[in-house]
Amino acid sequence: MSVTVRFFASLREQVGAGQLDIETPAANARELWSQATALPLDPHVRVAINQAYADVDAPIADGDEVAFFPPVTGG
Amino acid sequence: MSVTVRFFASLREQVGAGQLDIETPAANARELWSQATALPLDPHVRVAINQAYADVDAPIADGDEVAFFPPVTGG
Amino acid sequence: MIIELRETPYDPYAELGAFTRRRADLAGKAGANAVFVGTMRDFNEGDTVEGMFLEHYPGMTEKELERLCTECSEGAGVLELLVLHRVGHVEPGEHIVLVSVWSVHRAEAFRVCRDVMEELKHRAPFWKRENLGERQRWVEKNTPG
Amino acid sequence: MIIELRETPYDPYAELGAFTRRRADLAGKAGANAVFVGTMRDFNEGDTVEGMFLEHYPGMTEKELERLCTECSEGAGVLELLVLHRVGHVEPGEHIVLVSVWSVHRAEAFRVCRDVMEELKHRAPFWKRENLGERQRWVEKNTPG
Repeated sequence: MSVTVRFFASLREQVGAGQLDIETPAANARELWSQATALPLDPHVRVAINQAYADVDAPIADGDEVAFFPPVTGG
Repeated sequence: MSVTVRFFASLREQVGAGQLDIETPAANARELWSQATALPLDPHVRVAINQAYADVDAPIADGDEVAFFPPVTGG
Repeated sequence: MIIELRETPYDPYAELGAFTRRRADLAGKAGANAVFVGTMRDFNEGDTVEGMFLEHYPGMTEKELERLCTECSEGAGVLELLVLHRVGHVEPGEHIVLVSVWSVHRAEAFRVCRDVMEELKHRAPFWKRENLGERQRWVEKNTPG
Repeated sequence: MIIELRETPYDPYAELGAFTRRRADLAGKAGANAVFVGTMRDFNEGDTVEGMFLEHYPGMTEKELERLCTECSEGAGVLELLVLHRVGHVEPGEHIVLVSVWSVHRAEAFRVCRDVMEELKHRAPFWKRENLGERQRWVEKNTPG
């Protein structure tokens, strides 16, 4: 299946990419992370599937937009 | 001794006066109230001596300004 | 600390705008500004209210506002505190009270703004007489905070 | 409920003034308006900050703000809620966030304004990169509420 993977803020800089469109057999965001990056997955990293917060182990589906980002610091 | 007695809001209307300058032997605001008005002293009435909150039984002195008023409703 | 009684209508947002321009030195220092604006409603306790007279105790009201503002902001890292309060005749939709608190971080600004409003409601010598059209009514007590 | 991201500086008090004029119908109904304004400071964690880039997640940021505002105001008798948030390059003294909540009585306005700010700080996808002059730094976490 194909998914869009997005990285924000410091993660974008560490990964070296903001967006990847990839073919993947990954069942969840955790597997997707390992496939898309060479980095360990910090437990503080937050995951969103289709622009809503999701668990890193929640299943992903074809066409999903999966985002990884550090703790938020707005306001 | 002489004191200035002041009444505010609904108390002013009930007593029928906003300010009285009176000669009094009263030792405290409670005695002053009885001398200045014919009304019972409602326990919700608040007392200020020289523009600071005071207990109704706190002593008063010559020249004091003693105010009686109902619960406040500003803001 | 600025505390003022106003006898005529005021625009709280214009006041805040003017104040922040005058105190431009606060801009890069105060990360947080918490504000409360209390406005006269045209209804209260099930009745339509046509107007209101806000009585106060000249002299004591100002002193008590100063005392309570000082108490509420003591040790709280408040950079500036502004309180405006109407007195006299007030029409529905007109603004009664403005409390604005500036601090470095948000927790203090929120807490002090809230505390000042609660203390003001309980201690500041103001009394509302509502005009219900066919009759007048003294407001007996405040709504709970 | 109005939620907007702004790419250029705004005056929160002018925005509030304009909004209350547009929503004059609220004037006699909303007795209470609680406001929070967050402003960029020129110092953080002991360092002088020259500027900031506020990154966000276009699409999700707006949705998440809507979700959290809806949750915070549910059942609270909120009459209107306004949130503005800057994105992009921000200079010290410029305003980052404006939260404004109108309700009949003050307790709800205070609570919802505060809740929206806390939820926004914890959930809304924004990230601050500070420009310290000789280097850039991602802000790691927020100050406690």
